[in-house]
Amino acid sequence: YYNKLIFEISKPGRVGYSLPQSDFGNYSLADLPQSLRRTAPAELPEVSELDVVRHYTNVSNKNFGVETGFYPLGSCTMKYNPKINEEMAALPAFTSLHPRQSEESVQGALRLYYELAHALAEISGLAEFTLNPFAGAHGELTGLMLMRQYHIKRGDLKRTKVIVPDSAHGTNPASAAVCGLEIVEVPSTPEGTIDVAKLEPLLDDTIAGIMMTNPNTLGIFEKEIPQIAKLVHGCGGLLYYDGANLNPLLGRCRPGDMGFDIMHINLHKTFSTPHGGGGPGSGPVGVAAALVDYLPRPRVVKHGDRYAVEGSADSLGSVSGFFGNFGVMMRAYAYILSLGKENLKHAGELATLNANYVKESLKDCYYLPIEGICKHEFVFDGLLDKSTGVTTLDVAKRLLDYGYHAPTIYFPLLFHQSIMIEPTETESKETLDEFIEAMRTVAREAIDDPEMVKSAPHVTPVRRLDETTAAKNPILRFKDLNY
Amino acid sequence: YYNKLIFEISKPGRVGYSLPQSDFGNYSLADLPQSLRRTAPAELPEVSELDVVRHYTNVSNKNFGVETGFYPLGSCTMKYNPKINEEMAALPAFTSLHPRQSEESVQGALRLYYELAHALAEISGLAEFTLNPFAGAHGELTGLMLMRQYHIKRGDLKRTKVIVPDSAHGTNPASAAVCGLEIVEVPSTPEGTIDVAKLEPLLDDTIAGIMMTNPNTLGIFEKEIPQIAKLVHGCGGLLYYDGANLNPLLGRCRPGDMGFDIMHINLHKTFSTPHGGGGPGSGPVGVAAALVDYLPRPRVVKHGDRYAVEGSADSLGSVSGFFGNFGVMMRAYAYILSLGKENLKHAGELATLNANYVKESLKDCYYLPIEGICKHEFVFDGLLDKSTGVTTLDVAKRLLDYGYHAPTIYFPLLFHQSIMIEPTETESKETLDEFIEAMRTVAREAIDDPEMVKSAPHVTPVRRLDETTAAKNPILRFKDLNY
Amino acid sequence: MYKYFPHTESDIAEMLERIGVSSLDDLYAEIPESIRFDKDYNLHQSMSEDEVRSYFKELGNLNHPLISFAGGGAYDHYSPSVIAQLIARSEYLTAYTPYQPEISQGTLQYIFEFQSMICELTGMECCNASMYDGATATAEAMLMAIAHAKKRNKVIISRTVSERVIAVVETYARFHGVVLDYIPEKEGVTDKAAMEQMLAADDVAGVIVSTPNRYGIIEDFTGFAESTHAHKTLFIVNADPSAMAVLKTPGEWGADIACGDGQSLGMPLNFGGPYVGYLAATRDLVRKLPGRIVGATKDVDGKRAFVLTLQAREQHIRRQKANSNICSNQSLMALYVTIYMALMGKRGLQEVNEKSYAGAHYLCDKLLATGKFSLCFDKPFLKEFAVRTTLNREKLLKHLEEKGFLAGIPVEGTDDALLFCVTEKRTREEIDNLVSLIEQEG
Amino acid sequence: MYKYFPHTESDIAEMLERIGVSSLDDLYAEIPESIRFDKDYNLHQSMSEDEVRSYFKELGNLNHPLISFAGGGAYDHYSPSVIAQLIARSEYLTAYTPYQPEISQGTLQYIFEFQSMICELTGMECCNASMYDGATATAEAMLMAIAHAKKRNKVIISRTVSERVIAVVETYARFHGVVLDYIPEKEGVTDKAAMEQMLAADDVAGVIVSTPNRYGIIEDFTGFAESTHAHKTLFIVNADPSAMAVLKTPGEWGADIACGDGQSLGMPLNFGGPYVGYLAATRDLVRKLPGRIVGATKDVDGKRAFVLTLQAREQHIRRQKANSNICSNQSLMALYVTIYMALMGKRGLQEVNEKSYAGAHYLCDKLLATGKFSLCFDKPFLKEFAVRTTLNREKLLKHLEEKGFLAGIPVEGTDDALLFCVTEKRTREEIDNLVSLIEQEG
Repeated sequence: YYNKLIFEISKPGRVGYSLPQSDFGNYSLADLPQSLRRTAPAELPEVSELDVVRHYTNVSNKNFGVETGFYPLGSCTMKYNPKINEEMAALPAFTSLHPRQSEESVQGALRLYYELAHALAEISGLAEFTLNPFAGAHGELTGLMLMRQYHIKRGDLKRTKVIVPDSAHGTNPASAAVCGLEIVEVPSTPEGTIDVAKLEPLLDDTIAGIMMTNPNTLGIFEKEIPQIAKLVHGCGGLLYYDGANLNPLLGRCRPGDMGFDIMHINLHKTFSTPHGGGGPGSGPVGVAAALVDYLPRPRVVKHGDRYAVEGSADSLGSVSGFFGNFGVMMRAYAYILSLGKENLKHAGELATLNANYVKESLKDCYYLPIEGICKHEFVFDGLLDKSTGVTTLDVAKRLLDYGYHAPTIYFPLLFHQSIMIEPTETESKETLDEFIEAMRTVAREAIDDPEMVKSAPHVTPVRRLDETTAAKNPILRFKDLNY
Repeated sequence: YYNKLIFEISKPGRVGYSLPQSDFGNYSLADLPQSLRRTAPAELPEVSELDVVRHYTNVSNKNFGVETGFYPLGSCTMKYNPKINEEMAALPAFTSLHPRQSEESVQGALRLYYELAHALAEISGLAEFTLNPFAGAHGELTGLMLMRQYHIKRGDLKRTKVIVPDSAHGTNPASAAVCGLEIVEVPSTPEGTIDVAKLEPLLDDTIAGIMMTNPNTLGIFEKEIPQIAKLVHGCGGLLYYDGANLNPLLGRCRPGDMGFDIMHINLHKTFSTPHGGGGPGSGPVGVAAALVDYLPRPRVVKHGDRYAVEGSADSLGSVSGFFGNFGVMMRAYAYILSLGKENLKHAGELATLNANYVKESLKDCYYLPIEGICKHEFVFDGLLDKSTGVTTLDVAKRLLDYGYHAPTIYFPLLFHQSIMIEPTETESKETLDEFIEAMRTVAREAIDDPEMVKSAPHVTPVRRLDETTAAKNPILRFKDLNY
Repeated sequence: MYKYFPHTESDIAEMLERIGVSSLDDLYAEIPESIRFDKDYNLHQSMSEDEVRSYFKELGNLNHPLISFAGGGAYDHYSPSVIAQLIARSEYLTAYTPYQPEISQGTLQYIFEFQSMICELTGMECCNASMYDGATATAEAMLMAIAHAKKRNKVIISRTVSERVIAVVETYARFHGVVLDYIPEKEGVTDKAAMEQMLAADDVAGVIVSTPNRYGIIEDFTGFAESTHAHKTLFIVNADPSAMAVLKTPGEWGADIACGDGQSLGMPLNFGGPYVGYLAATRDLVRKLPGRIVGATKDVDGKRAFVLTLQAREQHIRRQKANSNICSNQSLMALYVTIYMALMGKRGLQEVNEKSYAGAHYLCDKLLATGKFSLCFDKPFLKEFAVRTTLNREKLLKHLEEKGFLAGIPVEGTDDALLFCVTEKRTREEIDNLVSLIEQEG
Repeated sequence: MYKYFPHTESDIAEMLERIGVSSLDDLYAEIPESIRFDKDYNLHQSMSEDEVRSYFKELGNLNHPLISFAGGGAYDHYSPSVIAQLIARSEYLTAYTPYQPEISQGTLQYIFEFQSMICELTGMECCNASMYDGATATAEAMLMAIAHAKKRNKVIISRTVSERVIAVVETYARFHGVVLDYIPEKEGVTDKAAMEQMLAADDVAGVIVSTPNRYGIIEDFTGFAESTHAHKTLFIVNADPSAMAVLKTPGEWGADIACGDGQSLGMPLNFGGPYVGYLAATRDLVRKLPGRIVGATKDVDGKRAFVLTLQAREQHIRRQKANSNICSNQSLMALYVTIYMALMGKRGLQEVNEKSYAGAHYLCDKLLATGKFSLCFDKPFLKEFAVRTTLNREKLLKHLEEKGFLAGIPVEGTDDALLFCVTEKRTREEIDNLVSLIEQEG
């Protein structure tokens, strides 16, 4: 087990780089005033190239990726990240472009941006997209800014509240708060969907809009959505669609058609770009026609057969230094071109098939609080047998021993022992069957040998961590490690 | 531990590819006569793209490469394989070239071939190189063909014997045999070098030449080489240099200057191209001026500033379908350009430094049969303490538990318990110190707990294998596996 | 079936049977008919891999990569070959956020190394796991100041900060209800006296400046920390991390927060992204830092290990009470720059700056020598500098573009100034060619 | 110190001290002065990574990649993106030959899969771990026949085998003392009657033929196995493995040995290499196979595992008594084609051939329709075919090259015949463009 930090293999005098000889004569940094220069050099590592390569190879082996094994992480859509996307994103004809080159010299890049935006618009049933937001949460923030900008530009300044279901992702309320909106929670029915009866009284002229996911975080399709849309629009609010759960609806149902005015899409979920250990993602935001002028700058538009960069006067402003995570867009567009209209639809329905198959295969061991057909994911509320003392955390940790990533746990907050499973469409029946068997084994172990489950994992690179001390006395850099 | 074969995850109907729709009308393979078509389809796997990616990722994790850890494999020069070489070898401007394009359209590729050949000539002190041979052994064969062609073209047809030291690599005698030469072994002195006194009587007009490595497989420089060259040349024979051990001499001593007429180089050793689990390598062969006309076809030559493909009438013929392993040449040339004349020399001397350092640090635990300064490698004859019953095989297997690749064992054949260690120049003192410590630990364990060492390895993906049954009842394909 | 979907027909049939429905359509039965999408998307049909390659090649041919003498937030530094190949390892590339630390030590460890190195470069005491880019990192720094101040909702930012950064900070400020004011510039640098006047009302939560600034000038922040701290105001410095290997760091200037874009640490230009933002602070602000933070700890066997820590700050716990909504960041790009910093190391990053400095000053002198350029400000600079030209700027840029050069970028708000940048990648030959093309002009 | 050498000055000093010498020069003290090299190499000085990139780019710009309608041993088939990325994993790329099976199961397993798939494609019973290329594999097949026959030293080879393969077989034969005779061709295929006459003397160790042959013709080997076996002669078929997904296999034709080049299994053209040879045989010839062979076995815990087996055949054991000197082979390329065969699978490789067949016949008909071409032989073909042209061949090739096409390759020994090849990568548009350029010609 490799457990060194790069600093711990450093030695003065080693180098891992080569730079060209320069021949610019007598110019020297030493001519800069001493008062503007740092006094001591930064203590970066001094290592050879092989040191670096071996280090980050060995460090990588302590990680688990989609290509290592099954990753049934609910609400994260850990589907296969196709290799052709990586190949396309590495093309020098794109990677070498400076973001401030002239429009004339980046027509290919602008066209790609434009075409991807329009493909997303078609898939969503909305009028237009910006691809600038960097991630899902950033898309949410941008989307809420659009919502506010819409009301502000209409002079409708009272609308400072946004309705969020109690089952929402944590980013929803956080994004609303960053955007200066007050959160109003709407409770769920026992079936896990928005309680329309309780929504109605909340709707007045202070409501900027509602943020929803559909299917929601329980994987349940909110079938009252036409009525909700009517009610919210009726009170002058807008509907925001959190696209984190878009995958199962591909080819079946479009947010725009459901009545949503604004949405974001996580390219790193539905459109197969890699999660990269926590980014870079990409969170394009789409809007209905009435909001197009408020989209952030820069905007890529088409005049005849030329592409141009613009920004309307009514734009909400900029949310990114340049065009967003362009490299991620290249991957997502390669994916859309690869699947084409016919396979996009299959992706959605097979993701739904996989989720329901796992759900039905395990509901005799794990407690399924909400019955019925789910979409891309579903939630168990812990083990069916509550007598063992084995928690959802224990189940999750024990699954690591069996070579699986754990499902999402303790979310949504509606249940105490949530286990949220999303298999995605790229997993085979055999993989699901093996996972089902592992889940069943853990359920049996919880009865037969609860202590063993509670002390899991046993065969991972490290075992359970002391998170309390880590938070109490945070050691956040090498310099602060004491031996 | 992942232990499936790709066939075992196959299921009828799955696919892992996409091909374009074709639109050529009614042409159909079914129009071929049935008698020319296979009757049943080949039972290749049917798997999805993710299946394939996950499978070969998991399978890779059962392997150990230079980037996993230290690889002190004697006579194999397992140095770091620089990443820039891989980047250069992947350039589409080269990888997309058909080998039968016109000279005019491949001037860059021909120039690279030509320049690399001439750099190798400069490094070796020889007149010219062919890069066509695919590997070291193939280079040997080509070199011996050159030797024979030389004598044949001079009408000197009696020369059918080649002298090989008893310490030589197995490929030396095997190559000679394939080339139709009879092998005459010359014994080593107790100091491990060629016994010149015993060489002299062997030299007569039936001798085509001698094959040598220098430093030899014990890592010892054959300092009598000027005299040997004089003797062999004196009898009308040629000297062949096996370049497997060239690395330590870089910048210090050139085979051509030592008197060698022919040599091969392993680009996958001295010039840092990856071994790839057993290839592709590349075995360029260089010759002194008198042999240039005998080089194999095709030859790349330069006229003015244009590069052309030729083959002389006296050429020995072809040894390859096209130009050899061109992709490997690209890597080697990137390496030579990167190091430049100044660093090539450092590579050799630091490789020598590393070998001597390990040797001196372990000779109190392992039996060093030949004292003195070695070059890139050296040989122990097992543990110093012979009483434990722990063999060289056991030591090697135990090292695997400590995260090292084993040294080369039971070669050279001069000793019964050979342990041949070649650290290469890309390893740091810290890595060597840790390895030395592990070797010392194993020596202690051999005394304290010999059974544990004899049953090693204990923590590898698999443990010792039943090689006897494998050879007695060979199962060589999936179809023959019985469950 | 398609290559990304492993379902055979018999698989589907068996799975439907277990679910107890008879078709895939049945899985969508609850969707009201009025909102079902029963057409085909108006999109291209499935392209095979080679068709995708051809299409991207066609698009690529519409781009014109140029030899870059432009900076302005995106720098053409040397990218070591090692990095792209290491970050492509699927264990890094295809992993999720390290919420299961037992099988995510790879990600957690490199983030810890990233935090450590960014602290070294910036002279700060703690740092988070990365931000989207330098502009949003600066906006988040502003939000930190607001959250820290509690009762103040004003932040002031120097006009010498890059206009790209200001644009994003403005957006965040407007929607978050932050009053954003501007410290005027004076001879190309922040007007310190004006800043002090603005601080006097004791209502400013934070001051934002940058170095090098939008003109490439290395600003002198002597006394800035004292002035801001005297008014209980946070001092925020947006700093190019590459340049921090040689310039006085935010830490040395007494900053409370440092932020900026890591693109200068060897990342490809990539038409503007993905890059990586960083956000670092003094130790006492650690609980105000947004986003993920990795800390060292031990496992139950006593093995050193790393974990996401201080999560109580984050959106998934605090929801609307979080200081930030950041969730996904630019983790893989943090790995990119971590490997870059490891390779370049203590000496290499200094050398990058030395060579960039020499090249930039060489170009600057040659441009001045043509007689067609004059410095906008006579202030110390590193790799970027602003000059006014007597030539027609737009015509010049277009002409040089046709010759394969990106000859700087127009300085916003002027019609005759250009911001040039020279990194260690630019050779003397390239510079001489550029200058002689300019000499031939008008 | 240089980036590939981790030695600091203090390291070197400490290491020299332990060795007991005082300088690096001392490590070379035993080399006689007369043969020491004390100059600098006449080579370029060290180039930085970016300089290496620039130099390779400069060389690359001197090449002209063409749309390939050429085969002749190197086929422009579709290469799935997955493969290059998987074989770049350093666990595969930087490993040595799997001599330590406990930590080499990765290599050993894929070789086992390679052997299995090649057996499937060729209809043979065993196969080795790979050969250098198709030409040397054929030469080794000849050596196998000689070793097997013991007292015969003649092999006969059909004139319809590719001239590139024959050239290599000739070289090996000459130096190994094998008498190599040629079976004449008749109407583009092997003259069976002539072969039978040559076999009559009972002195032939092996017969070598190929399919598709040098003209792209699918030869009919009905009766060949019976004829050769009647004379205790081995029947050796050089076969394109890609085509074997649809054509009658060496196994079905009754071959004792199959050999050929795996390049057609999706490998990049790469200016001729690295490719990968294969060599497969009937079970009773397994101990005559040269090179490495992997077999299944178990470890001491009973786990299934793989190991190099039958090593008693090999050069490192048998030395001069080995049948072959092969040591390094093309292992990583064997992995390449193994992954290719897994991805394409049972159905995909058939589809490749169906599409290639359709494209080739479409092109052929269009060429014939121009009136400027006629078929050399009216025989069945798959993706390659030879036509005579009334145009000036060399001028035509040059003209089409300028337009970006590699329009086939000249058939050796003719001055008017061209061998065209169409793979599934060629689109109808490309073919139509080629033909219309040809139509405009002379």
